[in-house]
Amino acid sequence: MDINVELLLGTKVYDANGEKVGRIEEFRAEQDGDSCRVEAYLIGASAVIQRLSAWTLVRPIQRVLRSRKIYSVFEVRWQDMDLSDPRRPRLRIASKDLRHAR
Amino acid sequence: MHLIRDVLDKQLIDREDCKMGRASGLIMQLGENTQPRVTHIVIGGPALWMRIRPGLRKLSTKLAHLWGPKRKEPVTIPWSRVKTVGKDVNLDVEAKETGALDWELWIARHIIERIPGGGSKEEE
Amino acid sequence: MDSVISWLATAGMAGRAWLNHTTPDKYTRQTLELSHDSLLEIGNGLFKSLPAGVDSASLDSALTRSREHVALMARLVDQKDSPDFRTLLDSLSADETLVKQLADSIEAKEQ
Amino acid sequence: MKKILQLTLGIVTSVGGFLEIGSVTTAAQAGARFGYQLLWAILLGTLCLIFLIEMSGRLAAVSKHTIVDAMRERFGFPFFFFVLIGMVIVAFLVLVAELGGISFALQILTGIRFPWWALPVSLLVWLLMWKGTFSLIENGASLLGLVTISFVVAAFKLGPDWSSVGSSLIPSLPDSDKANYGFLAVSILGASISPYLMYFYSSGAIEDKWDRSYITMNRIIAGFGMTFGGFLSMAVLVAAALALRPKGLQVDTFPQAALLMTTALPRWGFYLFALSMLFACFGAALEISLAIAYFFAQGFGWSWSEDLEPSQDARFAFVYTIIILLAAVPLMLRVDPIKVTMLSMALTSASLPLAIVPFLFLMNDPIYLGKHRNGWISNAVVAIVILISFVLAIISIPLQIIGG
Repeated sequence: MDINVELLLGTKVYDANGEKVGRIEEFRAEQDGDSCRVEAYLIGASAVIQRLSAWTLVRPIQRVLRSRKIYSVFEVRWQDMDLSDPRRPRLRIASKDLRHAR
Repeated sequence: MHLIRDVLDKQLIDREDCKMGRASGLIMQLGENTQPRVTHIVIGGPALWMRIRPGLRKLSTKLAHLWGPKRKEPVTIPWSRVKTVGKDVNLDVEAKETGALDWELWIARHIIERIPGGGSKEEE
Repeated sequence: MDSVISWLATAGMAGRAWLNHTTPDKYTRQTLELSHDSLLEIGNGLFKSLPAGVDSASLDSALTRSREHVALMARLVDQKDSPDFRTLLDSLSADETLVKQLADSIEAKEQ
Repeated sequence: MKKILQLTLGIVTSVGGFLEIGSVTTAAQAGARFGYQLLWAILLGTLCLIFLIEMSGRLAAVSKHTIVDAMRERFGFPFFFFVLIGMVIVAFLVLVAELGGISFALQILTGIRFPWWALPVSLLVWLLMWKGTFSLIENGASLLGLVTISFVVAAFKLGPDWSSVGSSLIPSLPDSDKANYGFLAVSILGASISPYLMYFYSSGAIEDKWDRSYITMNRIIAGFGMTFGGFLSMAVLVAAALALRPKGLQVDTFPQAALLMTTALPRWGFYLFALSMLFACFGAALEISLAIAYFFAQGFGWSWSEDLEPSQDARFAFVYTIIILLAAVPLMLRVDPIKVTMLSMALTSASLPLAIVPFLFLMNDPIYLGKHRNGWISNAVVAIVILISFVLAIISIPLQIIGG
């Protein structure tokens, strides 16, 4: 089954028991010989900062505001993501055992 | 490598360092429970307008058929052709053969070369 | 009122510049005609919005007189006739001062 | 030696971009109506522009990507497309105003009305882009643009009172007619911080094949070039304040503005004004058409360069050909260039945030700029400019209606 990566961008992801986790904002992949394996999906607001490569801008502001909230990036391994219906991606695990990418 | 930040919308450069448009989309192949792989880079209009409003795909393909180079399916480059992913994405392809430059050649031949001083495509 | 004074000043300045031979004839004629048309257009609109008790009769006469002067000057440019042009220019500046006084009196009434 | 020639990029960007029908009309109107009081707006616009132009040049020199390349690559196609629509509409209106400026300059010189000049002028601008190279445009426009120094000569000859000129560099509110004052301030800022200048400058840095060694040169060019442009605008304002204001002459049409220097430089004033407008607007028309074509080409990844033959960058050449010919149409239909100018200045202010916000992200991007990222000073300036641009965006439309 073929999916358009750019259309997956920004779609909401729900975990195994239907809880909203966040939006897909980035895909981590590895070059493997002639092809490119998708390793993990990055979900959450600060994944956007990753995409804009704006950490050098955001980190000082974060230090000034001393806010912890920004750290909500989830790195979902490809095995835990069920993309059978690209419009409603679902996790195969509950959101609490997701580990933080940071 | 981050797909969106490092590949999507990046400038595509062919073997002879000539610009051939930007990556409008990426196609990911999903097996039953095999690891997903990015198989193709998509270039060209329809994929772009899809990202603004899905309904625009039909409209843009219809418009493209009214005039200009007749091309059915969008231009896709197999990922195996990707040489390096840096500030730009370098591809081991010949730009003209991939069809990415159809519009460029069509406008060059039908409009630009008709105007005096427009210069001419030496190869043709 | 400001735009009336502005167009009168435009006509005056264009006239003086033409007298010292620093501007082309066609430009001067076109600018004088433009000033005349604008004065006509603004003039009509002006009387509707005048506050009561203002001596509108003398304002109206001053405006029409200055418009005629500008029109005459525009025609004179083609005949390269400086002396008459100079007298018209002086009477135009007289109109200008009169209109300015009327404007000040209107402003005084408005406060 | 080559780097001194590069100084021309700064001068052309500023003379062509900064000093054009928008900045001259708004400065003349401000001077004629409020005397020196709006000088601060030109100063503020110039300072913001110096930083934004320096950053555009630095990004291009270090990363070999222009602002538009980076904007598409970082923010994705939908955001890019949104900015493209906004920017093309506003820049097109300014282009129409520039062609109007050139046609009007020819009208006051020859007496033939401006609609007749619209098409020949736009064909001449097109011909220069079609056949000319980037350095020809760059050096030609800046040399011709030097005639605009006559504004400075006129301002000095009218003998301004320097203490009040200095004191009006601090913002102050007039006692009467605040709406029009606000509208003129917004228009002056819109005329000076015009986005097409940044797109042209960063593309120019690539056309001139700048690299990291040009960073300090870039600062000098941005600083000197924009100050040169800002200084000229101030001269126009001062000249209007001294020559037109005492007579109560307000600049509502182009022929009125043409009288600006007739008293200060009796013999040549009128002709110098016409020539200054002719060359400054010509340089600006070139810059805007190229900026729009660069925007399309870089955004969609086509090949682009003024030094290539049109057939080698067909879509790039196609875009500027269509744009420049379309821009002549409104003038042929007798649309008044001054009205178009004022509208385009207000719309520039209204769409400013779209052009400035990306700067904050792009100039802090380690991948593009590495250690040449923004220091805290430049970031602070960008933050202030973003604040100003949002304020401008909010008040420009209502002010256009009330004060315009």
